[in-house]
Amino acid sequence: MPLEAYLAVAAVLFVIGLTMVASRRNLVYVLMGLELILNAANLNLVAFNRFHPESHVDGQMTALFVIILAAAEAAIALAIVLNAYSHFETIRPDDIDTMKD
Amino acid sequence: MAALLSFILFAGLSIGCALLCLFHRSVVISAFSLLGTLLGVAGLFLMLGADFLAMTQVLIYAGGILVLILFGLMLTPGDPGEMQPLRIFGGLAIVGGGAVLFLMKMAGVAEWGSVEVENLPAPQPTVDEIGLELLRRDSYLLPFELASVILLAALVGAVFIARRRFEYVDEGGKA
Amino acid sequence: MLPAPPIESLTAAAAEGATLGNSAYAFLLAVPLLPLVGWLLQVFFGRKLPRQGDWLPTSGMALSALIAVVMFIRVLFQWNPDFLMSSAEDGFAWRFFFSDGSIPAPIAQFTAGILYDNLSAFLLAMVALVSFLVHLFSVGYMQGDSRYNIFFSNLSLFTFAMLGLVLSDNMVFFFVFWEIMGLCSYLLIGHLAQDRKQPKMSAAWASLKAFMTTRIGDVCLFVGMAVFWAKFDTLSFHGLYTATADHVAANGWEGWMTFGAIMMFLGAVGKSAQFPLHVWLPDAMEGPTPVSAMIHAATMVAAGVYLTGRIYLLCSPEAQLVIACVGAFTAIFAATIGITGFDIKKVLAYSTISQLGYMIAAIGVGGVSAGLFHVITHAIFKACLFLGSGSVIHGCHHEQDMREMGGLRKKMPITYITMLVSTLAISGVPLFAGFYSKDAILAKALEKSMVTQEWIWAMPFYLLVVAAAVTAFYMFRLIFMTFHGEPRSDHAHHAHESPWTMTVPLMVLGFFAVFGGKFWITDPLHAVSGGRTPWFMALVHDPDLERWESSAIEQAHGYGGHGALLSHAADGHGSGEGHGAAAGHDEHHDVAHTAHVRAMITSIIVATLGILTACLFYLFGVFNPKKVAAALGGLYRLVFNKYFFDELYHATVIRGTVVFSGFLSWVDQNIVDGTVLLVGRTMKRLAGFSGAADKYVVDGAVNWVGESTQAAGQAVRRIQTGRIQQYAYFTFAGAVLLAAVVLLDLF
Amino acid sequence: MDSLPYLSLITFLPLLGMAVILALPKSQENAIRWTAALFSGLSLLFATVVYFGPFDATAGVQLVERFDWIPAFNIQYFMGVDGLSLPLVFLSALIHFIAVFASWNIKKSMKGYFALLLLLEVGVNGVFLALDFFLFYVFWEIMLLPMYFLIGIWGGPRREYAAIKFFLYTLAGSVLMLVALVAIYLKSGGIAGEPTFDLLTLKSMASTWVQDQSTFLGMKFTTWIFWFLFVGFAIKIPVFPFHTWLPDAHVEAPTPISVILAGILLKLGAYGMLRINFPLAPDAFADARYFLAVLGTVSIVYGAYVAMAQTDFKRVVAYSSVSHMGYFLLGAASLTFAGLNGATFQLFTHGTSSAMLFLIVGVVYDRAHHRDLNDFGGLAQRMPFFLGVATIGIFAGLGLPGMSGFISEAMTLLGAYEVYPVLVIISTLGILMTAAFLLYALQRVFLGSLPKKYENFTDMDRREAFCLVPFAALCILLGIVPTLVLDKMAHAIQLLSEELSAYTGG
Repeated sequence: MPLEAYLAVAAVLFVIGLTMVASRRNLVYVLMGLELILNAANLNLVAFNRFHPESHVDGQMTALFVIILAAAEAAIALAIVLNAYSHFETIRPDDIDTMKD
Repeated sequence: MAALLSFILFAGLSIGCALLCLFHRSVVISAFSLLGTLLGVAGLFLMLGADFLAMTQVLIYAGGILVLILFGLMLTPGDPGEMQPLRIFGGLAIVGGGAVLFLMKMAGVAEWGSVEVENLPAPQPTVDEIGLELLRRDSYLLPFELASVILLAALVGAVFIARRRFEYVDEGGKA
Repeated sequence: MLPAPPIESLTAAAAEGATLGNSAYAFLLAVPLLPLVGWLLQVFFGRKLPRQGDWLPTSGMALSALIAVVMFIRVLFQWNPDFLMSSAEDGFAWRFFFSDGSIPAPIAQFTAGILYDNLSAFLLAMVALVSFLVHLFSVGYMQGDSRYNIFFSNLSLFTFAMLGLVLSDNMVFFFVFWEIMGLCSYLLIGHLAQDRKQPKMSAAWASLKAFMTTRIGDVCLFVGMAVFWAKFDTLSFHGLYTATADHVAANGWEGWMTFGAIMMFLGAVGKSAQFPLHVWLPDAMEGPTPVSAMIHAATMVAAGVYLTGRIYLLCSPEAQLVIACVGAFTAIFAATIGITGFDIKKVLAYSTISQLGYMIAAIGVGGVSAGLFHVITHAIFKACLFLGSGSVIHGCHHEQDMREMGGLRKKMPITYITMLVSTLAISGVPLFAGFYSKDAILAKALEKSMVTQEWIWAMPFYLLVVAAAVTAFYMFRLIFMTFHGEPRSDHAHHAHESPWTMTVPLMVLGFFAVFGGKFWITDPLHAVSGGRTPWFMALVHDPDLERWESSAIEQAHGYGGHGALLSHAADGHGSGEGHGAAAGHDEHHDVAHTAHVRAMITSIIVATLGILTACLFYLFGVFNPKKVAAALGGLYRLVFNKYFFDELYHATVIRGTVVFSGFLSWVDQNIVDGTVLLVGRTMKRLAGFSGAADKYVVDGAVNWVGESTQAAGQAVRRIQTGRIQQYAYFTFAGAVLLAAVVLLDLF
Repeated sequence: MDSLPYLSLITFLPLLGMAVILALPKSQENAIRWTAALFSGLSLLFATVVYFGPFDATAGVQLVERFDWIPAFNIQYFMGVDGLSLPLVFLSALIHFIAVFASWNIKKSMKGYFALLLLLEVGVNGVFLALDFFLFYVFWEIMLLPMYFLIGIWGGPRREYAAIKFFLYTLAGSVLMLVALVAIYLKSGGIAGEPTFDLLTLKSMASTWVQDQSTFLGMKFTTWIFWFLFVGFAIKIPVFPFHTWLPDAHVEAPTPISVILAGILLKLGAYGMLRINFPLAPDAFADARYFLAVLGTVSIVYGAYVAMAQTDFKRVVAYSSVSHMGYFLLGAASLTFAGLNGATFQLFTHGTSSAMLFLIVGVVYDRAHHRDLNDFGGLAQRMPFFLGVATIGIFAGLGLPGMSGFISEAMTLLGAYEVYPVLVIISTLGILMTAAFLLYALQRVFLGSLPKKYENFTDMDRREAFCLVPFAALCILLGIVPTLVLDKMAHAIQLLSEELSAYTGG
């Protein structure tokens, strides 16, 4: 399979993820969308790594760190979601618009 | 042929599950279809010779993050009218349109299918190398350590934020 | 009118000296155009004019008929069997589809023009004259109709179409006029269905039936056209004749030509109500009585015969056999139905079908001129019979059942005499009009069977002979039941003779029924045939197909004209054309003579037989018709119910269509759309989009339309919504923009 | 510029009209109506001027307006007209103009309605005139949205269902077209160095990329784009089995929208095939020809039979559209000069005749407020003038000789017979059935005895007559002088048929 095939899959995942972040009205979905975006990025990293043997495992290392950070992010973000729910009594991002004006 | 088939399988699994996740009304099913996506990506990692990463993906994402998300779901209320297909279609159109616009030029200059992964030298197991790299001083040692600090901080922070929640509830109850 | 480059030269014999000059085209064009103008005026201004404008189309028609008759007389005095005028040949042709002839596609070369030869000259005059009479008659008959002006406009359009059809030199225009005629026939039959006071639903069904049945034939005609078009790239009659001649000379008759010719013939089958598409004509009597009867007895149905005559040159022997058999079968088939009918108009309608079968069969066996001859004589005596029946119905206070009549002889003497004369004519009694034409047809059929020596070719002759006997029988049955015996009802008791407006036309027509035939065969000038052949048959003579095969080489070089192809005359005039042909001609002539004598004798015998039988049954009461009918049992019921054809068609074609369309509709709803809905439902379940989505979209749209009117000023402020998801979009947009700027040198 | 930018005027004058309407206050109902009439009328005026004036039938693409729009992607604003598009542009302008008058009695938020109507005209005219694929696509999408709202807001009781169905179907078509668009764009980059959307350039490149034997998942490049484009356009035509959105959309749409939908929107798919689908993938087209002809035949016969079984007058007419558009596919697939001309002319004639039929249904519906054929009868007694016009409409619809429908159907079938005799013979069943169900409908509506509840019906008023008469006149005029349209198309079609025939030899 050519490199572009993987990149295309990654691009599609990215688009779906970003759409999910932007248009689902539940903060948990926003989180899941973020995970999708990160996965898309990881896929790119690994794919480029594979097609450039001179880079050894640099791409994979980066992807590894991304996974680690994603784990941390997920933990914190879920805590924030729970907190936001208790504060606003909703998890619709639309309704949480205290940043307005 | 086997490569093509397995690629179609994994890519289809990840994209299909992602779409299901995007469109499904039920949060739980969305979360589980996210699992499908993650597994599909893990499969793609395998095809790209990143065996260690594939395992990490399965363990951390599927085993850890997904469970976290499920806990999050359990602790938040359901929201039946939340799903709005046209809003999603609109979002897809905007994001996809932007991406296509951008990729069009990029793809125009790319040389399609010039190198096939099957023609590259066969991949070696990467566990050893990754392990060595992580512990080499002039390489990834520092980031590795920093990551562990971040994980710790995240753990503490998460507990802290989640703990404060109960206090808030009390205050909110009064207000 | 755009000038066309001359199409390939027609035969010299036809072109030289045998025309009336180019000015004739203007007159010829005027013949159909006058009714058209009448129609237009009637459509747009009819209601506002005094007398609802009936005088407009009628006077236009008078002028048109006058021109047509004068032209016919001029043609007559040319005395040229090869007379032919083709406007395309003389440089007047209408590039119908594309005015740019430089496009190298056959359809771009298509031109439409006028074809005027002996055949069309004669038919043009006849149609124009009959149509004029119909117009005139309608002025009186339709008085007081709620849609008087519309009736006249329909009538004019019909006439225009029929006249245009006769003058067309190509299949496309022929077809166009053919179909317009179908439309007018539809409108005329259904005229009473649109009555403003008492709409008659049966007329609506009859008109629908007529239109659909003839349209089946029309569609076949179109396919036939397409068959020849696909091979020859031309649709003008002459182009087709030439191409067919060349093709036959080179390759002989081929299967597709038979197929095409039969398909074209099916058009005639529909229009001339031949078996198996005959079912519409009896029902068409739902139209306003005498008018629609005359159109459907004299003019429109003749178009089918005309078509068969025109395409005769394209017919392979197999196709001719089909034509002959269909015609002959129809003749006997419809005649038998006539035996059992009781409705006087229905009996006449079946008689019309039967007589049309004669004409078609005549053309099938090669007797084009005999068939057309029968068209005229039939038009005369059938018109007389229809008007007579109208008079009877009028006299009997709209009673149409013959069982309720009887004994009208003394109460309606004029009607009786004229109808009797016409009946004698239709039965083929010597010296009456029908005898000559029927005799000519039988002779031709017998001659064909003698020449070919094949049993199958003998069938048409025998069928026609039997049909002649049956015709004589049922026509006299009609006369005896109506006029003889004792009155069988109050209506018949109080019957009275009709007013002079109805009896005068009867007398005129009756006169022609006696002497008309004689007139058509007399050859006052002995100019054409040396007195041996009736002048009509000499002028409108039979084309000879066999010569195409026998003199193939000549065909390939230079033949092409209608006239040349037609130039075989029964008296042996064309014998200079080649040795083989000359020898064949003498022999042929002997056969023709023998056949003629035998056919005449046979015809007289069967006519007498038929009349005698009718006398035995209905005049002297030797046999009781009811007992005979009872004895025949099932057979009688079969015939009485018109062989159950209406029921058969209803059960198969109509029912089948309805069921099939219902089935397809079900498939459409449940399978085709069902699949789509299944996909949709899956998506719906997947995405859960329900009424809420619709509401969001629709209401959102309303809001959007409303808001967008005042949106501009607020746009900037709106960006700052505080909604993080919108911020996500902005971020993404910014990223795309940035990437575009940096990577692509967009700005 | 030595002459007026006719094409931009035709396309964007309605947009200007839309702006004016939006600026008008809601209460000025008459002003809104007349503004819509004025601007669509101006568009029609310019279309007429172009039709009879500067257009030269023997020249190719002309009245070109061309400048860079988005240079980075080599996207141009490229408008031009040739024999293929000219009659359709005229038809589009005419139908929209008439539709404004047919919409005169719209009450529900009429400002939005007329604005959307004019926006729709922008999209439709633009699609016909655009010669840049990207521009084409943009106009194509512009057209979808107003249509969706016009059905979804101003439609009948099940409007949401119909609108969503319409939207999803056409969206699917658009997505397929988009994929093909991108693929072609990229492919052209591989040939010319810089990728392009210019349809004329792409057309000339077609001969290069048909040489490309490389396959993707077992099919050649041209085969892929052919089928993607074909399905995209076939949904719009609509061809069996993609037709099921049509009856629902028609039944629910208000009369003027049905008129536009049947009169011109269905032609977009057909036009797209002739302009983009076939020329850009000529070899795949040559391979698929027989299949297309079969699809056309199935559409003809199937549409006619299904129409026969309907009892809703509008559904009958809607399915007759499916049947009539089948002729286009059959004629186009035959690739003969007569067949192609007939097919293209069929677009025009069906535009006029179906528009008429829908207006007729509308006139009946406005009075009776239902469309159940079995519940009518005897209207002839109250509406004689309407009966006359309806008779013309119905006979035009069934292709009576002397009317334009006959010319196109006859040419299509004559042309197709040379190539596919059996299919033509089968499709004549469709002719018969069309006559049957249209006349049967006529009979059920107009003839027979008049029910009590319809006694107060009035004949057509002036406005309705004004909507119907132009179409009736066109039907008859073009039946007698078809050269008025055929001459304009002849050279473009000749060129097209030569280009396409080059690939059918093997």
